[in-house]
Order: sequence, then structure tokens, then C-alpha cells
Amino acid sequence: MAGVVIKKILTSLVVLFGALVLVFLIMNVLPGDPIFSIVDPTTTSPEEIAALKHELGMDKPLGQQFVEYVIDILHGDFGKSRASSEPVLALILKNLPKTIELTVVSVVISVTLGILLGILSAVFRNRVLDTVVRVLSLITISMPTFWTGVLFILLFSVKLRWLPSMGSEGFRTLILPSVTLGIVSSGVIVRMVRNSALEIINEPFIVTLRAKGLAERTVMLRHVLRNVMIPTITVIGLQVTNMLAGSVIIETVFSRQGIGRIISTAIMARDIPIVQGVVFFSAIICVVVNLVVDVSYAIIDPRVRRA
Amino acid sequence: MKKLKLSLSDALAVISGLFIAFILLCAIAPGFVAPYSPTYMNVADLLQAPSLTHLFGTDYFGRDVFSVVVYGSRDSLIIGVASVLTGGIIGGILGALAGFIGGVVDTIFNRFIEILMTIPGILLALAIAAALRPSLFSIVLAISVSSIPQYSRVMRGQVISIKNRPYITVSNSIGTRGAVIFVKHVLLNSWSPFLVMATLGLGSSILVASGLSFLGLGIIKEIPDWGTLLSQGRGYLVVAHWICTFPGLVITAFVLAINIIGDRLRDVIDPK
Amino acid sequence: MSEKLLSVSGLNVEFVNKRHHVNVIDGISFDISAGETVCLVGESGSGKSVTAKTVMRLIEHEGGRIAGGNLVFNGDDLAQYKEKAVRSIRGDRIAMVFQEPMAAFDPVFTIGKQITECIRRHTKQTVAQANAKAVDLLRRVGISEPEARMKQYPNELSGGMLQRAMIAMALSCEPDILIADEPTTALDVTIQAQILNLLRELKREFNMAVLLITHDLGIAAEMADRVCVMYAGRIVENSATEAILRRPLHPYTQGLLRSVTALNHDKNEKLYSISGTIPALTEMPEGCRFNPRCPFATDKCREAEPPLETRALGSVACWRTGEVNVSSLPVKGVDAAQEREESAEKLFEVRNVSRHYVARGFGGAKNVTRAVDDVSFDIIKGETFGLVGESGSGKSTLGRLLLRLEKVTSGEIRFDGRDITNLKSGELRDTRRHMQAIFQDPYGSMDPRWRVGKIVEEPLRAYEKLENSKIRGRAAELLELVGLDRAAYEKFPHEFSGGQRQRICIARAVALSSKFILADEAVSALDVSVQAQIVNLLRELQEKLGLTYLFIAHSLSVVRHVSDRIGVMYLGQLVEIAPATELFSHPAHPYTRGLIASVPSVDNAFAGETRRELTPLSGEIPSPMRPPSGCRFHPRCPSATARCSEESPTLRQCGSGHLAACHNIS
Amino acid sequence: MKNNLASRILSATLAILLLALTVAGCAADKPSGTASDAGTASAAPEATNGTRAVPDETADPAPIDAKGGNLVFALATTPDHLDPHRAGLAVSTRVTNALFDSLVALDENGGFVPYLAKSWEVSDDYSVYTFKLRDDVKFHDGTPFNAEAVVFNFERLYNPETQATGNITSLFSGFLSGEALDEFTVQLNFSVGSPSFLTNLARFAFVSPAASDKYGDQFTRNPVGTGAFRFVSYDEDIKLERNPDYNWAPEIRGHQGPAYLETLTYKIVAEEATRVGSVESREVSAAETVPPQNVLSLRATPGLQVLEKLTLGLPYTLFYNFDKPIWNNLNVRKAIRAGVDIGTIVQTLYLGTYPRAWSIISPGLSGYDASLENKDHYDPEAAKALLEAEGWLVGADGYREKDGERLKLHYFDNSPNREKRNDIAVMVREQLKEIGVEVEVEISTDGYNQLVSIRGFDVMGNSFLSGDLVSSLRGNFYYTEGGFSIAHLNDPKVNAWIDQVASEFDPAKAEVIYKEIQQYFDENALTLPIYVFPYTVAAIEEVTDLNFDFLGYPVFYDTYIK
Repeated sequence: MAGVVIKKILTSLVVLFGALVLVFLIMNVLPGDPIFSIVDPTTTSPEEIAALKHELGMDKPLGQQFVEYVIDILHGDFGKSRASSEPVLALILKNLPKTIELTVVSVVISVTLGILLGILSAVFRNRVLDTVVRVLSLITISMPTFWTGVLFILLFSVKLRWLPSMGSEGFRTLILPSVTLGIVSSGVIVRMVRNSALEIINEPFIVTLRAKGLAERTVMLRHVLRNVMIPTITVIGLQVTNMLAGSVIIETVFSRQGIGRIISTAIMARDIPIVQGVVFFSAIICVVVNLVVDVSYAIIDPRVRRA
Repeated sequence: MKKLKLSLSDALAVISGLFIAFILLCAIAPGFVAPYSPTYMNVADLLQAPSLTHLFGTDYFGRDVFSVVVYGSRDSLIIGVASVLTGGIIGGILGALAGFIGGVVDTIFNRFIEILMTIPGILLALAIAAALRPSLFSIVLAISVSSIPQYSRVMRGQVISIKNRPYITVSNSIGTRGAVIFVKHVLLNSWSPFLVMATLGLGSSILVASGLSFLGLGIIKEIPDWGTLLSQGRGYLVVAHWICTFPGLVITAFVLAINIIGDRLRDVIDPK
Repeated sequence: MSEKLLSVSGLNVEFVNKRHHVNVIDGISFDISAGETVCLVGESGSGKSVTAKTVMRLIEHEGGRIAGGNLVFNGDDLAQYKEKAVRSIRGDRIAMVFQEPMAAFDPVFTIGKQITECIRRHTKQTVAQANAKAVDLLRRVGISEPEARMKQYPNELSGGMLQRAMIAMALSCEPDILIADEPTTALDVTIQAQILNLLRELKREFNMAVLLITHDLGIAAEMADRVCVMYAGRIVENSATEAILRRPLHPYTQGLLRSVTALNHDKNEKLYSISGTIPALTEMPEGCRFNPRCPFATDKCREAEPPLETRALGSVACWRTGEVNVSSLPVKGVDAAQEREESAEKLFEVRNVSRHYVARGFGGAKNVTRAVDDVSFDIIKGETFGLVGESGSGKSTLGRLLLRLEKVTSGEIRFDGRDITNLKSGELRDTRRHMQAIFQDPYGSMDPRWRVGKIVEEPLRAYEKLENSKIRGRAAELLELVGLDRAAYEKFPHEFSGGQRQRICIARAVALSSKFILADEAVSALDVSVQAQIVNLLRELQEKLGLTYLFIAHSLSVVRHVSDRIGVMYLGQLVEIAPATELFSHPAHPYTRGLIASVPSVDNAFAGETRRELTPLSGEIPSPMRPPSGCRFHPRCPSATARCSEESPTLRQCGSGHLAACHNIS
Repeated sequence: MKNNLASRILSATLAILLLALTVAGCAADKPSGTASDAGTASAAPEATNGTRAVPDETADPAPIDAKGGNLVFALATTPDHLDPHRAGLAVSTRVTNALFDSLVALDENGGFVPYLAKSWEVSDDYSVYTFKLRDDVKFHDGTPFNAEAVVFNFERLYNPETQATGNITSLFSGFLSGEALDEFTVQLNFSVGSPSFLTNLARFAFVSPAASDKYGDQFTRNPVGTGAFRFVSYDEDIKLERNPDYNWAPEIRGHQGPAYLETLTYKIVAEEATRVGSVESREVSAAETVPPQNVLSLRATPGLQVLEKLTLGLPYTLFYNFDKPIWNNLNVRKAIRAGVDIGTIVQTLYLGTYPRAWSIISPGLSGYDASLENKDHYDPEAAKALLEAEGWLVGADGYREKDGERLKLHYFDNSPNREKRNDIAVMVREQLKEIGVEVEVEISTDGYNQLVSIRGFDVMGNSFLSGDLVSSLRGNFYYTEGGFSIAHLNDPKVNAWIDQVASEFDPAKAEVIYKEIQQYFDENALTLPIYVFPYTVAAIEEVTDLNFDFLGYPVFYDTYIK
């Protein structure tokens, strides 16, 4: 087990490095000159631009720039934002917790809703409740997230004045964004749970359990649920990474702090140090989430534990 | 009672099919459906609420929202279909080859996909769309590139599962050539789950496109696609909600219909 | 008869879904008395498992419904019970053991949890008490170190162990009736014998009634007091075991018995087989449900359904009881039965072939699985070479090595005089056209999206550049050759029954007029009556086309019937090779002897004064990752000596064409 | 049975959700609480007597007779810098104006008023300025504001390490040196005299030399000035608090002494709907840049007010690319102008909330030529005739062609529909289609695209906010002598006029030249002025005395919450 984890961590390092290379390439190879994140080409002469590039080391060969960047990272230096001079690391450390907070609460919402509605849907398969749950879950994944968010703001903040529409301080500001983000992925999880629960319910061992005289409730909540968790964990893992992506839009709609918002601004402004830093951290999160998923597998599924 | 419930889900599929067919009609022959020109700006009739003359009301240019939505279906569908085709074909082929060849190729492929997966798709799309000139083409490119990992993963998984079926062993023992096995057995049997995924991808592409539009990477064309329409109309939610509401509903309904049909397709292809 | 513990009468079970409204059990009745073993025998689709699940009222969870009849247990009609009341009976008074032990346990809970869950459901025991009881039970069913097993998960135990644990769980509340639904079908014959013995012992010890569901008449013969033969949702015959074996009354029972017993008799005779297949539930024939397959069917049989009538020795449902007897029927197209010329020409020469799988653990530690280890033998042109052994013995791997579907780790394989061990893919293709294969699962062996015609044509298209029409014609001929209609050409595999599918696979295998066919468990998944049809077809084709077979099967009787020579494998090694008759009459290796003795048999069950006990081999086949030292069989060998654990025996001559690898034979 | 199970599962769901929310709530509340505590403590070390409570945004407004309160102001975009020398965006100035002061202030007519400087003298050639400074001014960190500080600030501006924005450095392009004559007298020397130096000086903020040295390039996140508000923190929101020592407001303000507001918090709410909604829901006290459609409805909403101030400088104008030969043809320019119905565009999109621009400079600046007002050129028939006359004939598909070349304009806009500029493009496209001109619109915010597109554009819109006409005209739009012009308008006449006005120290004479320029542009249809941008703020009605300065920036000094 420990061996497997160590092996995973080692491949994760490869993946992390690969992510760095990829982002570096994307940001530098795509058409467009990153210098324009700093200067306005309409007001700056080519000579000034060239001088600035030299000063910032942006005229060095890409390979050299990359090596220097990696060495800096190994020293804990992620550089400074080209636009605002703010140290990237500080910027990320300030914003990341907000995004993680949002993601965690959204995941809790979506997993709770997803698993329980999914199980209910499977138990009552082809009944009205099932149809309603299935259609609802489809609707949630069919709505553009930002639209849902704006509608929520208008309803819950402007009209009803129940909840704040923006900000990221305090728990109340978390409710609308995390619900918006959460219900989308709960739709995905409901469908996943329902399908795998239906599969599990048809497994022979369910017959054994019933033959032992167990109540249907015990069969569902103890045995089916635990077995359903195995495939569901993968989906949850994927949802966590999806939510990081979702935060790009959600944080803009709800004016929240977070890495989703800074990275979308940074991408548009070609603020490469920020983009690289954020991608590096989100890659770390991905890797950690995958690791957690793998370990959870081992906890829930004894078949994996032994392998 | 039972009969009613069963026909409910069937009815949903039928309604979805009809709706998709209608949208297709809109995309192919918008002039046939739309009562007005989508570019006609009747400045005397600004921000009119929905009525019989303007089914979805009019927008801030005085255009008939219904007509704009009808005409906008074409670009929306083009975005959806083109990015599914591009992403699906590239991702599908990559995944299929990696799965079929296996070994080092597969390992390298897996690492690459893992790396891609650490960068959320929308960020990839954002970076590409922002760096290229915003156009239908760059939006499609951005969405397809960002969707390659998911297609290739599904395809790879499917191919690997097919590769281990007994009939592949039989074909090998017969002496059928590898390329023939790959095309005639493996691909032929892998494409159906892939088709389901592509169908669902059609819906999600349209959603991603609207997200890009929201983030400021929309395209200003003669006739805006739904995503652009929706993200531009959202400023009017309080004053003239219909500008935003109807495109939103149409996107949701269309993606919903696609998802229902996709589910149905899955049931038909893979009855469990 | 003593008092009836369970009395099933007029039981009707139907399944209702979107399209169909299907009656799967149609008015069956039978009784079980305390301490009695009743066997429900029938082919797949006969409704025997549904009956078992209906008695437990489990069928309602699978979409079924009791449409009529009574299930009187201890004086109460279970059919009228509410779900909650049934639940207190289930697992307590009536317990059940299932077919696939691996699938019948929840994979994510320990064995101990799953057993105590049952105990604590029905009794007011503390966790500690329940644990203690579970440990006792596990020990009782012959599981060593029960405390340790309690903490293990299903995937950590072997199939045999799990089935023992399943039995322990079923016994945990000392039920009145134990229902065992094909409890040994998924197990090897040696383990099967162990489990059957265990069931017998426990039945006596707990004074239970046992309702045993099986497709194997041999098991019924060995185990049952009464046998109910089911066909298409009805009971066609219900008698005391000995009576049914000695004087079967229903043509179906007669047919089944004849096809089973024939296996053990004249090798050169074609097998008797019941024509056709069991009807689908949705397409039940009018009248007697067996009439389309019955050689004696009259108009009356086609019009009216015969009732189950009590006769002197039991009950039977046939309009022509007493008038007919299958054993008098000639077998159509009796085998040419000419003695094949003893040719010495070798098709395959296998020398010291090994196949090792290396799995690298963390830190580069190697785990070597010796699937095939130093095997040498020849296959002579025109013969059928049988290969038997428990699962895990390496027989399938050996087959795949011969076809070069896998590469050998060491050793040499010559095919038709040519060394094919290291052929490159181009040369390999030339060789491959002369060797084809048929596998266990005919459906899985065919691309479900291809039409049957295309499937049969695949080898033709792979090698021969022929015009489409010619290939088409050839495919149609092949379909006829294997006894299918030309119309099959346009159909898809899923439109055929298991037997027909295997015919298609055979047609494909003979399409290129190859010299050699590997038949890897080719008939194992088929029902008895269909099995006979396929065996006949294979033999017929061998005669016509001069084929050589390598016939791999775990069923000893089938191998015995079809093979000229048989090799016995144990843990990757050949332990005995002998002509078929010789092997069964004079088995030299203790393992071979153990295997033969484990087979439940219709013939032997009532051979003596009292019913015989099966004398199975003890223990289970070890992992090929850690084979025992010396003779690999020594830990299970009744006559092992010190030498056996130290020195590995080699194959030695011990009769004409009879080789065995054992230190204890001279 | 199943219903029972259903209700159990449902109640379990609710229970788990509640639990999860509670746990998450505890976890989520904690760090933000500590963060703001820490921020307050470090920014206000003197506030250790414990009497000052942490400001609570939702607290009731101050007692009725005491003016005070806490203002939360929603900004539409993120300020790029809080270092006033680096800040290039108008939105940054809306924050820095509260933190920093200037030497002089502009009154509502653009006249000069003492601020940090008590008085000043200008040399005859306008190249030497001597300022007498107030002696009672201190930066927030206690550093005294004196002549050294002034010199330091100018030197800092031109130190490359400061990375000052070109917008500010260009204001004082002739700067030579600064000298501290005595502690509170400073002299600034310029190579060339400029009539607009004082105007520009009113935009120049002074930073604490000590803090600047201390923080280096991180000063932008730790701004220290002399303003009425001092910096507290910038995490999610920019938080400022009242500077209790403040006593140097210019006379034009409504009062003296410290500001009324106890705290001033800027929130960045980019999403329009959220920003407007947040005022309606009273989550914020005020929000800037209210879209026209909402202005109308907010005006009608009880409890809310909409404040407006027209901005100064160059109004939003469509420029042509004079590098392309076609634009050197007067008739084509006139035809395009006659084909665009600016009146309808402005009325349709801004619903009467934005005034139409008639001239290349905005009303309110001295020199504005009001005679151009209401001179509408829209006349599609005339446009068609002009194009016909130039040989552009309608082709098969309704678009005009000449020598096989289609009349197709590449319309570039670099705003993400700010102030509905994309929508203008859409309307222009539709209107020009009527006269047979095809317009291809490209919207991009990417710098690279801007550059590339500028090379190839036909029509491009832009505006420029400034109180100083000289720098506006000299900027990047019209003046091409040795500079850079978006329009590539190489018109010697215009260049000469601009040169002339740049050294004209007599306002009356300058005005004449300005009017000449405006008339010239109009006659020659050199540009298409579209609208003048009014800076709008929606506020809850309790917000009192939220004023705007001459340039249209909000002034929070007199503001209080009723």
C-alpha cells in the first residue's frame, strides 16, 4: 500500500512537471506576445517594448526561460505578476483557500444530494420519483452555469434579499455560489449513482443478503451504498477538478476571490507568471485529489487494498 | 398508473426528438421559421415584452428575440457539432490507438492525458480562444482541444475492453491482420458508447461556448449564437428579462433534449 | 412418507415487464419432508432457479410475482405472507446457498461480518456471541484458521472456501430447509465432490431438508432422495431417485439420461442427443411443452398439456407414459466407427515448453507465475488429444501456446515438422491458416455487430483473395455443413441459441480446411442435450475433414468420449498421458485417480448396496506462483512419501503409450 | 415500506446537508475573521485602546446628527495599481484619490485651488514653478510632507524601477529637476513651458518617501499617502479608514478636518447584474457604472438615487485608419458619416442616459465648440449618392464594389462591451449595410490582437479621459509629429494647430484654436464622435454628499450616511 502511494507520488511529480511544460508552451507558443500584458501597444513604441522585454528577460530563448523558471520554483519563487508586481505565491495563497472553500462546500452539497437522490432514484426506478429526479438532474447539467448564478442572485439576493450576492467573507457569501456549482455536479453524481446502484442491485450478492432475511433498508443503506461508493469516488474526484474549472465562472458571477477569477483575468492579460503559478497549484490539487481517490478506493474496496 | 409512468419517459424522448428536429429546421431554414429578419432593428419597438407580434419580445436593438434565436441556432449548432467532430475524432483516434497498441505508447498517452487533465478544460479553451482572433473557428478549436482528453479516455477504455473480448482472440488465431482487426472489430464495437458521449458532448460544447462568451470571448457576428445572446442579454434581466430568459431557456431545453436523447441512445445501444 | 415440511402446490410465477407478461413457472407442485433431499433437475431455462427463489419469496425482488398456488411451510402458506413476515423466515427457517460463491458475497464486507449479520438478524446475540458462533460454523464446514478467515474479504478466499463459508452462513440459524441453487457448478470437480460430501454430512447432522437445484443428473443421482425433472417451467417427472434412474418415464428424462450415460460407454458410438433446444419463455409451444423435441409426439401432445399423474414409482406428465422408451431409438447416422489408422506422423511436437508470467512488484521484486512449466508431448495427425485438469492447471495456456497466441518462455513447438516457436508475424500467418480455435463462450467469440455470414467468412477473407460471390457461396456451404440453415447468413449472433452459436464458431474454424483445431472448453457451457449435439458434430467433421483436435475440458466424461489420448495437467505440468480408455480403466497417477473418483455419476451412484460416498481429493490446487517443491501434487497426494516433497518426478512409461509422472509407480 | 424508506433517506439527506453546511460554515468563517482582525491591527497600530470596534458593514448608519457611517462602494473593474504613479486605469484613480492628495485642486470650472500647496509662482516662460507647501501635512505613516517629499515623488516618477505608467509620465514630459528651496518650498524646472502643467499637477499624487523605500515595488499593495483615508487592507475588498489627522482639505470641499465616513470599502463587482443588484439589495451603499437600462429603472426605485457626472476629455469616437487610401477620400468619409445614424444609436442603446457627442472634445472643457451641436449629418440617400459618385456601385449581393473590390470595412473594438461599445459596432454594421457597405466586426481584448488589428483596421473606437485638452489631443489620436497616432492622421494642419495650442498660454487664444480644430474635423468628416460618457453611481438614498471632482472622479471626503 505504502509502496503504491509512493509510486503514485512519483508519477504525480512527472505529471506536475509535464503540466508546467505544457502551460509554458501554451502561453509562449500561441500567437501573441506576452509583453502586451504589461504595455499597451497603442501607447508604447517598439523600442520601449524591446527594452522592457530585455529587462524582464523575455528576450531570452524559451528553453532558458523555462529552466530558470523551474529553478526559481524549486527555490519557492513563483515570480511576480507582470501586471501588478504582486508575488504570485502570495497571490495564490491568498486566493486558493477561497476557491478550496467553495469547492469543498460545493462537493459536500453535490455528493450528499447526488448520492441520496441517486439511491432513491434507483430504489424507485421507473416510478414518478425516479423520472422527476432524472429529469431534474438532467436540467441542472443542461443550464449554463453563469445563467443559473445570475438568476439565483436576482431571486435570492435582489428580490428576496435572503443571501448576499457577492464577496467571499463569511459563510453566507458561500451559499449561493456553492449551491450553483454544487447542483450542477450533483446532477452528474445522481446519474452515476443511479446507474451503478441499479447495477449493484442486480448483483447476485444482493439476493444473498435478502435471503438472509435482511430488511430492504439495510440492504440499500449498508450494502448497496457502500458498493456504489466505489465507482462514485472516481466521479467525485473528477467533479472536484471540474469545480476548479467551474470556479472560473462562478467566482466572476459572484464577485468572489479565488484562483478561478485571477487565472481567467491573467489568461486574457497574458500574465504568464500568474497563469503558470495557478496551473501549477491546480495541478497539485488534481494530483492530491487523485491520490485521495486512490486511497479512498483502498479503504472502501478491499479488492484494491490487496492488489 | 404504471402505463402512464412508462409512457412519461417515452414521451420525454419523443418531445426531445421533436424539439431537436425543430432546432435543426431552424438552423437549416431559419427564414422558414422566423417571422422577422434577425438583423432588422426596429428602434421604435425597443425592449417590448413578449406578445403575439413578438413571441419572445424585442431586444435592446429592437430586434425580434424569437427571430434572432431562430437564426442563432445555426452558429450554435455549428459550434456544437464542429467541436464534437474535431475533438471527438482527434480524441477518439488517439485514445483508440493508445488502447489498441498498448505498451509504451499507451503509457506515454496516459501521462499526456493526465497532464492535460490537470489543466481544467475551460482554462485551456480560454487560453486558446484568447490568443487567437475570436471567431467561430477559434471557439470551435478551443472547445475541441479542451475536450480531447475526455473523448480519448472513453475511447481508450472502450478499446481496451473490446481488445480483451474472446472474438478478438479468435480473429488473432484466425490470422486476421492487426489493422483489419482494429478497424473492423475494435472500432466497429467501440463507436457506440463513443456516439453516446459525442451526443452528450454536443450539449456540453454549447454550454462551454456560452461560458466563453460570458468570460468575454464571444464573437460578434451578424447573428449571434445562443451563448453570445445569453451572455449579452444578462445585463437586461431586471429591465427586460426576456432578452436573456428565452435564449437561456432555449439553450437549456436544447441541451436537455440532447441529454435525454443521449441517454435514450445509451439505453438502446447498451441495454442493461 | 413422513410429514411434509414444505408443500408446493399449483405454483404459478409470472414476470411482467414493458413488453411481456410471461408465465415462467406454470402450476408446479412438489413436497419436501424433513430430512429429505429433493433435487430439481433441468436444463437452463427450465425454471428451477426461479422455483427456488420463489420458495424464498425472493422472486418478487426480481420482477416476478406469484400468480397462484401455495407454499405451505410448517402449516403456513408463505405465498400469503407479507414481506416483513417472510423476512423473519428467510435465513432463519429457510436458508439458501447460491451458485457463484465469489459473486454471492458482498465484496466490501468481511466474511465474518456477513455471517454475523445473518445471526444477529435472527437471534438476540451479542456481537461476541455471534462471532464465536460464526467461528464454530466456519470450523464445522472445514475451513482452517476460522478466526483469521472471519477478518478476510471474499476476494481473499478461493471459490471452494467461499462456498464453504456460504454454507456456514446458511446454517447459522440452523434452518429447517437448505436450498442449494447449483452450489457446485462454478467449482472444480474435486472441490465439487468435497462440497457435496459436506452437504450430505451437514444434512444428517442438522437434520435438515435440502432442496438441491442442479443441471447435473450425476449430482442428483449421488445426492437426492427424490428427483423432480423440470422442463420449460413445469415438472415433467417426480420420482424417487433410484426409480427415476432405473426406469425413467418421461421421454425428456429418458433422453437426458441416455445422453449422459452414453458418454461413459462405447466411445465409437455417436451420442444420443435430444434435438432442438429448450423453448424461450415467450414462445412456449402449444400442448406438451416438450412436444417439438419429442421423438414420440402425437397430435394429442401438440394440442393438450399433459397433467402430472402419479404412477407406481412416481409422477410423470406425459400422454404416452409406458408406451415409449427413448433407449430403443437408434442414434441417427451412427458413427462410421472405422478404426482410424494408427499413423505415427506427428502434427505437433511440444518439447520442454514453459510459459512464465512475470509481475514486477514495488522495488523490482519479481513474482513468477509458472502457468506452464516444462511440458513435452506430441499430437498425432488425425487424433483427438484431450487435456484435463482443474482450473489453474495451465491447460488453456498450453492451448494458446500451441496456437502461438502467446509466446513461450522457453522450449520448442514444432507444427507439421516446422519450428514455430519464434516465427515472425508474416510467417506465423502462413502457419495460422492451418490451425483454428473454438472457445468456451460462443457468443463472446463472435463480434456481436457482424452478421453470421461475415463471421464465417472472416478466415476466408483473411487468406484468400476470392470474389465476393464465391466467398458467400463457401460460407453458406459451411453453415450447412454444421447443420444450420443458409438463412443464418444474414442474421446476427444474438438471434441464435448457445448450441447454434457454437455451430457457427465451428463453421468458422473449419472454413480454411485447417489441419488442427483447438477446442478449448468448447462444450462446457452448453446444456447436456446440446453438448451431445456439438460433440457429435465435432466428431463428424473430424471424420470428413481429417482434422486433428486438441480438446480441452474440465468435464472428464466428455473428454473421455471424444479423445483418443488424454493428457492430465496439474499446476502447469503434464502428470499423465494415456489412451483414453486406458486412462480411465487404469489411472496411474494419484491425481488422475482422484479426479476420476470425484466425478458424480449416474452409473455409479446406485452400483453398490448403499450409495457410495464420493472420495474426493483433499485440499485445493495451490497458486502457480508458489508451487510446492518436488512433486507438485505431493501436499494433496494420499500416497506421498518424503521423496515426493524433494524430487520432481518425470514422465515415465507405465504401459503401452501410457506415461505418468509419479515416483510411486514402477 | 418504500415510502418509509424514502422519507428516511430524505430526512437523512437534509440532516447531512445541514451538518455539512454548519461544519463548512465554522471552517469558513474562522480564517476570514482572523484575517480581517490581523489586517486592522497592523494597519492601525495606534488603535490599541480597544475602543474602536471593527467596522461592520451592516451596522446601522451613524447617529442622526453626527455625520459618519461606513460606505461600501462597488467598482466595475479591478484597479491595476494602488500606487498612483503606476496606476493606468481610471478605476484605480477612484481609489487612489481617497488615499493621496495633490499640490493643487481643480474647482468645478477647472480653475486652480490650493491643496497641499498654499501658493505657487510660475515663471514667465512657464518653465519654472515654485510652490509654498502646507507645513502641517503628514503621510499616514507619520512621514512629514515637505519639499523633499515633493522632489522625491518627481524623481520616483522617472525612476525606471518605479515602472510608472506612460499616462502619468507623459503629463510632465519636459520635467528637468526638482529642488527643495527650504523645508516647505519647492521648485520644479521644465525644459519647455507648458500651459497645462498645473492641470496635470492636479492629477499627480504624492506618496510617502519612507513607505516607497520600504515597500519597493510592493508599494502598490501597501499605499501610503496624505489623503483623507488611509489604507487598511486589500484582500478581496480594498478597505480604507478615515485618517483622523486629516486637516488639509482644499477649500472647495464641503468641510474641513477628517472625513465623515469612518470606513470606505471598495468591492470589485465585475458582473453588471450583480453590481446593480447589490445596490438594490443594499449589500453595498453605492455602485459605479450603472448600465443605461438600469439607470432608468433605478431612478424610479424608491430608496435609491442615481448620481451622474459627465466625464471630460475626448468622447467616444470612431477613428478611421488614414494609412488606408480609401480614408483619404473626403467623399467616402462623408458618405460613411451620412450613413451612420448616430442619434438613433445613442438613443437606442443608452435610452437617453448618455448625451450624444457632437464634437471631438467633450462639453465642459473650455474650448468646446457648442455650435456643432445638433448638426446631424445622417442622410442615407446622400451617402449613397456620394459613394456612387466615387464609383462604388452596388453589386449583386447588395454591397458596393469598385474595380472588383468590395467596400468592406474592418471594424475593431477592444472592449468587452464596455458602455455597449460592441453594440455600437453591431448597429453601425446594420446601418452601413443599408447604404451597401459591408462591415466586419472584430472584438478582442488581447494586446497582440490590438496591435495586429490596428495595423489593419478601418474603423476603431476609443475615448480618452482627461481634463487637459493639450495632452488629450497630443496623446495617441490626432497628433503625428514624432508620436504615435491610432488614426495615422498625418494632417499637417492638425499637427500645426496642436503645436500651436500647446504653447499658447492665453486661454482665450487657445479657445479659438480649439474651435478651429473642431470645425476642421467636422467639415472634413475626419472622425465620428458618438457619445459622451457620464460616470454614473447608483446609491442607496442614505448616501449623502457623494460628489464628483472636475474630471468626474467621485470624492468621498464630504460623504456621509444619513
